[in-house]
Amino acid sequence: MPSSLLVTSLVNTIQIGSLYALMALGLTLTFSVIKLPNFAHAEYVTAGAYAALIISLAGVLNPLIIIAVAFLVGALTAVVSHLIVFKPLERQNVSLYTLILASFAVGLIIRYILFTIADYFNIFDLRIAIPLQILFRTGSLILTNLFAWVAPTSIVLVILLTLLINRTALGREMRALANNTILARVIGIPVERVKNYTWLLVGGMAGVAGALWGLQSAVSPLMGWAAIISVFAAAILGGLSSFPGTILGAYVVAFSENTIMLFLNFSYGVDLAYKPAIPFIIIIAVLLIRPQGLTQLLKRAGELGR
Amino acid sequence: MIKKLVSISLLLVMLSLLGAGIQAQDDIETYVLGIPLPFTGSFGSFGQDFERGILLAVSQMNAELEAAGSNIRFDTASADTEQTPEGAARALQTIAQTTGAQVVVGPLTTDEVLGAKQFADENGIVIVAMASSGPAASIPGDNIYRVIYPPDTFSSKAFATIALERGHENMVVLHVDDPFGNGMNEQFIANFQAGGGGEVASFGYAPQSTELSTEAAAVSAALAGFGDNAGFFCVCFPGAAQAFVQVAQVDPILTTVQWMGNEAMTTLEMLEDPGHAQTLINANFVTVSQSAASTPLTPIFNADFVAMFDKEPGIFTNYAFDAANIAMLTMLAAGNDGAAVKSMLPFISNHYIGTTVQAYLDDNGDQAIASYGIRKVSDDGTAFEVIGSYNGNTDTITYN
Amino acid sequence: MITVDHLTAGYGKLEILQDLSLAFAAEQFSAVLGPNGSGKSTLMKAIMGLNTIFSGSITLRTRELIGMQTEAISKLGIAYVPQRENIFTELSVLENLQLGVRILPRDQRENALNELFELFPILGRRKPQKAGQLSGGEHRMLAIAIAWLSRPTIMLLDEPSAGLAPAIATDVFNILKELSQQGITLIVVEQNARRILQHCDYAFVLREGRLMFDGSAQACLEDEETIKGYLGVH
Amino acid sequence: MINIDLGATAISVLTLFGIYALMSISLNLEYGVAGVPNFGQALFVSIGAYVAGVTYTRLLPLLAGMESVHPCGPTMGQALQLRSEIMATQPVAGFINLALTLVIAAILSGAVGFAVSYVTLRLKEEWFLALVLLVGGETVRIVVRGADDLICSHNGISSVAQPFYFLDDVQMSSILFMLLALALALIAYLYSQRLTHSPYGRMLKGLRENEEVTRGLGKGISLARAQIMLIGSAIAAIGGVLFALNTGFVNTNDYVVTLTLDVWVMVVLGGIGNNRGALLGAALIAIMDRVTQVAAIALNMSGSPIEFNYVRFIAFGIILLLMLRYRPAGLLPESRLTTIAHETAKRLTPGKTI
Repeated sequence: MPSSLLVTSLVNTIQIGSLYALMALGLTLTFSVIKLPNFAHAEYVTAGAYAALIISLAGVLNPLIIIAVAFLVGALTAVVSHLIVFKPLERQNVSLYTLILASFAVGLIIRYILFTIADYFNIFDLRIAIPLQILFRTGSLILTNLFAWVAPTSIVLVILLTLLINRTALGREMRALANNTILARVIGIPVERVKNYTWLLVGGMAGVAGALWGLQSAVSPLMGWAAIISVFAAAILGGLSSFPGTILGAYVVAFSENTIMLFLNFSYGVDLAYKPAIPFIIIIAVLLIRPQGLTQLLKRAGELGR
Repeated sequence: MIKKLVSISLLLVMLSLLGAGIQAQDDIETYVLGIPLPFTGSFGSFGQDFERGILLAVSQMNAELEAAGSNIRFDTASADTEQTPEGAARALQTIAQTTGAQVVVGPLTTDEVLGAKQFADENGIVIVAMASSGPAASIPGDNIYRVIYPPDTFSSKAFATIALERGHENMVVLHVDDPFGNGMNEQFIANFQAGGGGEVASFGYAPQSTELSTEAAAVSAALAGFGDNAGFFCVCFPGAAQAFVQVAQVDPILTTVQWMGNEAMTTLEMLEDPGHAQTLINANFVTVSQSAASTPLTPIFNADFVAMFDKEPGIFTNYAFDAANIAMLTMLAAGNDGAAVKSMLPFISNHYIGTTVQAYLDDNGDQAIASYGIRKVSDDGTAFEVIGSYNGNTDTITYN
Repeated sequence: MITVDHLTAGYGKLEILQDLSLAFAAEQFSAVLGPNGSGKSTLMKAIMGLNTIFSGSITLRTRELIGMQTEAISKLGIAYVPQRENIFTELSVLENLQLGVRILPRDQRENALNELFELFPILGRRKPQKAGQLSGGEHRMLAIAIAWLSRPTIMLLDEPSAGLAPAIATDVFNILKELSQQGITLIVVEQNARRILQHCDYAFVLREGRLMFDGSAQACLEDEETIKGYLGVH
Repeated sequence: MINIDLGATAISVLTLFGIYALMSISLNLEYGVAGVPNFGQALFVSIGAYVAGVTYTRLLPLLAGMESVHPCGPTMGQALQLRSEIMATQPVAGFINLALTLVIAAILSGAVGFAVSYVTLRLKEEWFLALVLLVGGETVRIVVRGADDLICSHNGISSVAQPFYFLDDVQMSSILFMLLALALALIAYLYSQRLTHSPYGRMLKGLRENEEVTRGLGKGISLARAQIMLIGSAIAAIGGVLFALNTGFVNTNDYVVTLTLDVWVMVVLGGIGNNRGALLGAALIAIMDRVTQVAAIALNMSGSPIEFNYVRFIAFGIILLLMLRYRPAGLLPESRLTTIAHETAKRLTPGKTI
């Protein structure tokens, strides 16, 4: 594999991995705090992307405003789906599979609402067109302002979220809820309020991921749905419970889809069209062989570091 | 109990819907044109657009029939194929059993056409497909007619000829990994090498991809590996094409080579981003497309479309328009009867000139005339303009 | 203080408590005794709103608890220490305690924590440690501490001494006595009947979801039939 | 102009009902009875379809002495013509072909299902199996899509005609095919009724209610579950064979997650754990599909400006959510656990307040 390709693919890994991290952290948070493997998560991404696209088409090209709007719309979609669907279902103590099915149904509804909107405005496959500038160029490596928006924004948000979870009272309550729901209720943690905030964060982050995705690619009603398996793979690599594990998992998935895929293509002629199979294989392998994901690995590394 | 429930509810539903149908006037005879197309899924926007093209044709035809005092009118019945073969079969079944339609215009892809084939053949329903070009559906004697759009054997040859003419020794192909993309790729390689071309490196991308940075990196590296005199050929659908250009526009290799691309890449959305348009201009991007082969009717169609729907027609919309006209003309001649339409359609089609070209069918019921336009991005980057034509039957390129 | 009236409760479709009526008096140390499966834990969970109630009522003074959310019940000053999974194992000891005081006004939290470390000095030393790594005794102390920190008027404890070494169990009973002396109403489920009866004021004996005995601890200890028949000999 | 052909509609909808019923009965056995969350229904259905794709294009020509049959290559037309001739002249050959296809599909898919159920034992949480199967189904699909010879990769294989296709009378052939689908569904239904109400089925149901007990019991239970998975997967594959024959075309694009979800919706709508519920769910989906399509056509013809094809999916999602919320046990709820199951559950948890 040519070295220039290696460099490009590593840059892509950082970029895509950061986006996966944004989405997968939300998924991990939903799973651990809300106890829901939420397949509608993909649609919060798409909703954020369309919100961003629509305001960009309306002439707003300031990335910060675009990102803020995407956050709000993603968060709104998530909170509404919680209040209307998931909360009442949880109250009824339905089985996990009912919740999974409900999350598919919520995803379907949001997806086709977005289809209706996209069809109405005729906005399929469009990019959020902030002008492109080249910031840095050396040999085969070119960094644009899009890279400067996508990767750092994701990374900053991931850091902020991690701080929020580890350092604030709300984060402590979220972790308490994730660790032991019954005890959390027993000691009087306002479970519903914490859950609402969780959904807000989860949806907002997904929305931002959608906007950033739309900056570097194209927005379509199926974009979130197409990425959801990769995002699940990242969350599963984190054991669906560990935040550092999930972030690492996101980069591992992105690395496999970019660098490893290209290596397999150039060295063994594996067709790039097999790329979607990579997260599948990661999921199956992790669940069968290391269901705790990368958490143990991280812990061991942490202990060695001490 | 269940059976009873099933049959009763079925009956009730049918009866209530039947009520809606008894409003037709006695002296007017209505022929129904079925429209099985993917309205949902990733080709949903294509489906919607094609449907508009067909509706335009039907409304024009009805106006003419009325003016001429004919007692025949056309109506349409569209059903969603959900972009799956089995969905296409169900859509066709529903259309036929609900409206008695004998002729349908659609479905879109070769998968869907083949999915609908068994039911169509068994029940004598004629499928007039406007855009399917995969070789798998080139079957003699069946009820499938693929008018307007010729099989990709021709366009792949055109692309190979252009590549050779441009002096490319080697080529890199990025193609969607579906029957269309693979077929185009294979035939392109065969034609390119038969004409004296060298090595071709091909990369398939998964059809559902929304992000093509990996693929762009691979294409760029392969081009670098070939050195000078290598060219690039993209066989991509609009969404993927957008995503690809977005990454490629800053790639040091991809911005220095010449590009070719399939017809689906020439949507106006591709040019909406000035950076993308400039990239395509710099890359000397050309496409070989049936839709560019215009007749005097093409601008009229465009104007009528805008007048009716208040938006520009899509890249393939006039194929649907022409296919619908061929279907309706045949029905006017043969009556609302599948078997008669099947036997008569090649004759009508051979005498039809629409917004693209004449639809002359071969033994498989596929378009046999391959007359393409060659297009590039206009200098101001706002539109695609015709710079020449390719005659697939004589394999000759003529530049304006 | 807490009155249970004709209560039938259980899990899912399963009924465990059958038409149970009893009352816990204020500022008293009550023990709930009975063999395995007699419904002791079910009673505690029913008070906290953690399981299925089929019929009956539970009132705190005059307030009906059935139908209230667990979080709201805990705000009324009832603290509950489950038998298992009674601490946040993934959080640090300090974080566990911070969650315990979160219900108090901001300015009292610091004080409450300092007081706590006097009562449980060992927890002060373990502050930064992950709670899941504590020893059995420390674990139990932490669980009681979390509940106590919210300054409850009533504490429900489910088998606080189960599985502990005798010396540590003694520590736990001493703490219970201390809590009782602070004026907290204690309701304790225990397997070790003889032991708890030496500390508590009042006892209830359940069997198969029904009340078999209630009376002072002294009376219970003297009632050999109850001891042998329902509590086993210890 | 709406002019519904009631007879033909009834035949198509009933055929579809028979095919869906096989799938829903299969899932109901697996999830409703044994508690195995099979989110890979599309995988087992597709196994049946792929087998049909292979046998229907190769078996008879090979048996008739054609030396090599390559359905994706140039000898294809020849092979298909030979097959058609044999089927038309010797109906028995057609039935042998059908029978062999069903048997091979059932065995192959059953074996995969049996193997998969053992995977559960390795998983940390039970719902992971749902994910493994969901993703496993897609992986197999991608692999088959890339495999050149099996069903001609992404092109798919056509002319997998239904077995009565060669009768001159189209209506008769479709009625016969409908009867075949209904008969197979009926057999599957009766069989699964017997299984559900056997002591063995009741035990599994009882255990389904109590996960901790299931874990404690170990081997016996996993074998019982594996057997149910074997039977369930075999039934799904038979559904898959009919699904392929009904369309006449086998292409990987049909066996996607949506198919799995449809089957789940059938079972949840009908009533989890109740075979009659599974039938009702299958009927509702078969009917609803047709009714919404017809409604879309009717609305379209009346010049309605709404794009009903999107609304159709939104409505489907809303109906599903309303059902989950207000009729979580389905339209035909499972009868309360029988005494035996209850006793089993109780006996196995002595003195434990679950």
